[in-house]
Amino acid sequence: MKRYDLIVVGAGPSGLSAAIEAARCGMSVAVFDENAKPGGQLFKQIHKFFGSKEHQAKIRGFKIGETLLAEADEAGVEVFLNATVAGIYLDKEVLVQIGAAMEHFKADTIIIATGAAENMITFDGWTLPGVIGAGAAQTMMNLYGIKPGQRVLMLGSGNVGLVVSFQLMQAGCEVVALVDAAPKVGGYGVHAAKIARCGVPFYLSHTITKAEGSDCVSGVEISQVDEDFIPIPGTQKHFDVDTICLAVGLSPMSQLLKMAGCNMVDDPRRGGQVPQVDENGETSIPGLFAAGDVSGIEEASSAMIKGRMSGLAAAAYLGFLNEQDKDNRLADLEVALDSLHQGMFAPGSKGKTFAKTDEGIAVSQSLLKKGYLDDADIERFIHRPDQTIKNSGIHPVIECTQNIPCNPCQDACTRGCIKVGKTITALPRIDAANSCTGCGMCIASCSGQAIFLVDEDYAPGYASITLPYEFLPRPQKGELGTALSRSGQPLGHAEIIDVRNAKAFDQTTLVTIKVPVEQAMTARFYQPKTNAAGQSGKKEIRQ
Amino acid sequence: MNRISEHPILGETEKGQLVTFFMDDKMMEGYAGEPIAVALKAAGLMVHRYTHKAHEPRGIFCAIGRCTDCVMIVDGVPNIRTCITPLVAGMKVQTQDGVTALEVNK
Amino acid sequence: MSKYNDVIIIGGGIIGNATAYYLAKKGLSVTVLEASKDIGIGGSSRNGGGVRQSGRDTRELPLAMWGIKNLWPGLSEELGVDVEYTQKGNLRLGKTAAHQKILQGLTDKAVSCGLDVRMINGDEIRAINPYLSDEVTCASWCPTDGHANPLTATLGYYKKARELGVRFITESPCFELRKIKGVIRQVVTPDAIYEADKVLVAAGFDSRKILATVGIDVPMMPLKMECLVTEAEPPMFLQMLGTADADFYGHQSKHGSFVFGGSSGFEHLNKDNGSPISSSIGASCTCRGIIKYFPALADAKIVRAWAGWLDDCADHVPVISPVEEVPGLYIACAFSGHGFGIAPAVGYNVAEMIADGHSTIDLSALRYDRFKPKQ
Amino acid sequence: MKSINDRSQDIGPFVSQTDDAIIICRCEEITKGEIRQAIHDGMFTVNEIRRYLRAGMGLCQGQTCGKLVKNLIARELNVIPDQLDPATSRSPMRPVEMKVLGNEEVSHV
Repeated sequence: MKRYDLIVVGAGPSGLSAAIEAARCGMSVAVFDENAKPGGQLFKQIHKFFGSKEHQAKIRGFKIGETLLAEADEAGVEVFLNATVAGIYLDKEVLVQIGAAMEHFKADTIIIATGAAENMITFDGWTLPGVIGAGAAQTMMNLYGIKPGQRVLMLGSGNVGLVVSFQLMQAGCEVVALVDAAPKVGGYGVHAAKIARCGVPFYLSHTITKAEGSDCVSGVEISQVDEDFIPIPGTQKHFDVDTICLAVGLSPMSQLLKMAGCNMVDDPRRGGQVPQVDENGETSIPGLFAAGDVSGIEEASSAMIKGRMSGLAAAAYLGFLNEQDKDNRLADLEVALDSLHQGMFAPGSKGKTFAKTDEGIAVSQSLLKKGYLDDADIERFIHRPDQTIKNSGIHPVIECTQNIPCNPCQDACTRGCIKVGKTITALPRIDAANSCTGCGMCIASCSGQAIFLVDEDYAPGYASITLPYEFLPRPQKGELGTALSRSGQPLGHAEIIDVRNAKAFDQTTLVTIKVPVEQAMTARFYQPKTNAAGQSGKKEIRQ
Repeated sequence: MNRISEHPILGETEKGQLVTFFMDDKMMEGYAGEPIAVALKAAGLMVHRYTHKAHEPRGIFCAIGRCTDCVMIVDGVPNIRTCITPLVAGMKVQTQDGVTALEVNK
Repeated sequence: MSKYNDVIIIGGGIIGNATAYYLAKKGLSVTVLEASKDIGIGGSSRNGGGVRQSGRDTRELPLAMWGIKNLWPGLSEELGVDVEYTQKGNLRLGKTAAHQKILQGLTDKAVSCGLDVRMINGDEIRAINPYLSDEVTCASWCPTDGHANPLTATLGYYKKARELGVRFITESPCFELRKIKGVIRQVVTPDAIYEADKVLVAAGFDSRKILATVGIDVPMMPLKMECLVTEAEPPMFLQMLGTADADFYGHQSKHGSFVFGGSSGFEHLNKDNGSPISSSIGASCTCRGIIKYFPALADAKIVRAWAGWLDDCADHVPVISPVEEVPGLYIACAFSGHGFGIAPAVGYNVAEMIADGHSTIDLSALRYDRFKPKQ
Repeated sequence: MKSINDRSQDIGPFVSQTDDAIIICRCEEITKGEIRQAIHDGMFTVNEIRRYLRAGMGLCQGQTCGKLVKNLIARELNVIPDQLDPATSRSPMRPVEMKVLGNEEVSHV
């Protein structure tokens, strides 16, 4: 029987990372993935990643996927696609469906990296065509170039719900509302702000009570919920939609581990049924590892590090790596993982409420309730004691108000205007002593699209605002449109005075608008006359 | 109208050859190699099947081959997960009714 | 909460549940102790659902015939749960002269016990089941055989017994049986000691180690068997099927799915990790067996495969017996892979044995002390 | 921690709820009301619910409804969901045609 030193199940971020490390140690490695395309969720993640350089921050998920595939190829990893693992049996035997045959393989070590499956919630009509998982929406738009629908309601304000809402608009769909039963936004505030300024209304403490339609979705009814998440009669609101998108969390897809006989535990903090593992992902069965979401829901950056750790541990298990090298390399990875596991969204912070940031600033309640910062928040975060901000000449304004692990803005500014420091969850700080040249690298490097360049002295009575723009059609210089506030409200006319596309910006267009100077700190988005972001017409109808 | 002609980040989607296939005896077009469900979605078709017990409509739900809601009869074989089954020129796709084909002429 | 009962049953499988139900109907207080977390987790929920008389040993045939006549037809109504009993006959299929010989032997024995079973040829077989391949040349045909749903039958007895006041305690494995003053009295579990005048051991293969605590042995070994089930298919046929070669057995359920068991020839050698895990070869082998007989099922999709342990007796026939040397102790185990079809009859007759001291069907041929070495 | 091992424990009467008609198991079309009734019939585990009602036994093998069923049981029995085991994991992990499953190839070195 064909035997590999390592068989990896799942060619996502974690599985590929594991395979690469193991193969680089000299192991023969096969990766099986049931999908036609490798990369797992990476190829559906078209946003720029958070973290720092070592976590491949500011690089878009699908590009990280391309890099991983190239590295795997170079390291000699055999990746089998359309290869569905039917089961894992005794003696580390793996039965795989490849095309029209079932093939038996053996391995000396196995790493299960099957990822996660979407959770679902039920409501009247949830089985109607048009009710889909957020993952389904991502797959349709980002892998196959098809719109999931024209008018979409998103349920779930975690990072998946927020990111997919933005992606829906990028694909040309209209997002009519973002709904969550929780009383506050679950995901990163910067992700929420990105969609709020496009005009998407947030309905927190609301849930879907009915999907309407006979053969497919034609509308949706939401209701406010009480503290026990029970819908309150009389609070129903109706939206005409053709698609309802559910983003209500993920569960580890751990069935293979269970079948293989690993000790399993039910751990709500890790997302459900997960294997008992040591710090390198080794299960109760020696030589059988679990890496990535399958052993606890996190995000792709952590999954990649955990995959590398399991790959190295598997190499050490079979003597391809000596103990000292293993310890050294694992220690480095642990530091990298630790730096991601800090701040308000760290796995250990689940369920906690933060009143203040690490810097001692009261967090924005508006961001948590409506998805955008209000004027008082801006005052508090911009004019805070630890940063000096100019109000003349071009300078960055950073609207990053939560402690999340991310620091590319610091590296992006060659002038030293932006400081994050060693702890990457610290809020970026502006040092006005150094002069901004307006290069825009900070804007393009900010995965949360939370940096703007403002020049209050652009012209008498007018300010210029440079903002990140990732929609089509890209605005043209000289074009006239509408300036939108952080909540997506029209503020008045805006003229495009500059449009910059550079390779270094990586598909983020830097659009500079001219607005009356009093809007310098309120205008944060641009809406063309013939709208691209899919949100056209809606505001006119709604107001 | 459901196809994204150009995407701000991804540019143009790579597509296979434009082919024809049959959907309940109606001729349709799609790109070879894309999932059957994608070709149907592009044409605006939402209902893939009707359930056995309650005769309720179902369509795409997970789009990754897991939930089995999007199954249809493909070339005579029922319960084919259309979201992960590549489109081939000349394929015969039928709306599933329970575990058999829906009578479309009725 | 009283730990005393008239009867304690060790084992929450279909035998234990059915006996509990019939005892409760007679007004006895009963507690059922189940070792695992789930009711009916052993062979009761892992078998192919056959409700057959044909192919059985003559010692258990009367029980099978009585149950099919008296209990199965009304069981769904009695339990208030659809047990999907379908009495449309059993075909035991053969392809070769050797198969013909095996089938003929079984048929002759059953006929001598008064069962309506006969040999039929290829054309007759395909008149009954047109999906069978031309390779099938002979079969035994018993029109009064059939099949049922082992899951709902097992849980149906549980539900009904529970309604009648039977206590079921899960995660309560029996460590030890204890006699007090010469008679059976106590059942020791990790959490409690239960007391009763009478104890029935119906714990499948585990019965052997439980019985050993009072010095009783039933000569049986665990044997791992594998089954699989397909997606729902349009209705094709209603008979229960088996083969002379034992490549597979099974039926199409009311749901439309096909439930098949099969053998790879390695059952007695299979290893496990403490739970009955499927082997890497079992389901594939069964599929090949099925396709040879039913080419039309080649495209049917398998959605689930599982394995289970048989309590395979030295002579492949169950032990259903009082144990006079340990007064108050009763045994119903070692069903050797064909207990489901006779389970209602076993439950009914064992309940009589326990409550009344005698049963409708003479079970003396199934005694625990029947095993004799070579002379 | 409250035990579910005593199957005679009082879990209160079955009281119908307004959303009992909602489908929980999409494949086998099993409703919330049916599952709740089954719990009151004594089915206290995910495996028992599966076997009694076929919830989670359809084409997708409970991949969508597994967690929903578990939460329903937990709520009805007033225990925390983590206390309940999910259904047993079985091969094959995805539906596979008999002719494919039977077409074994032992890969050679």
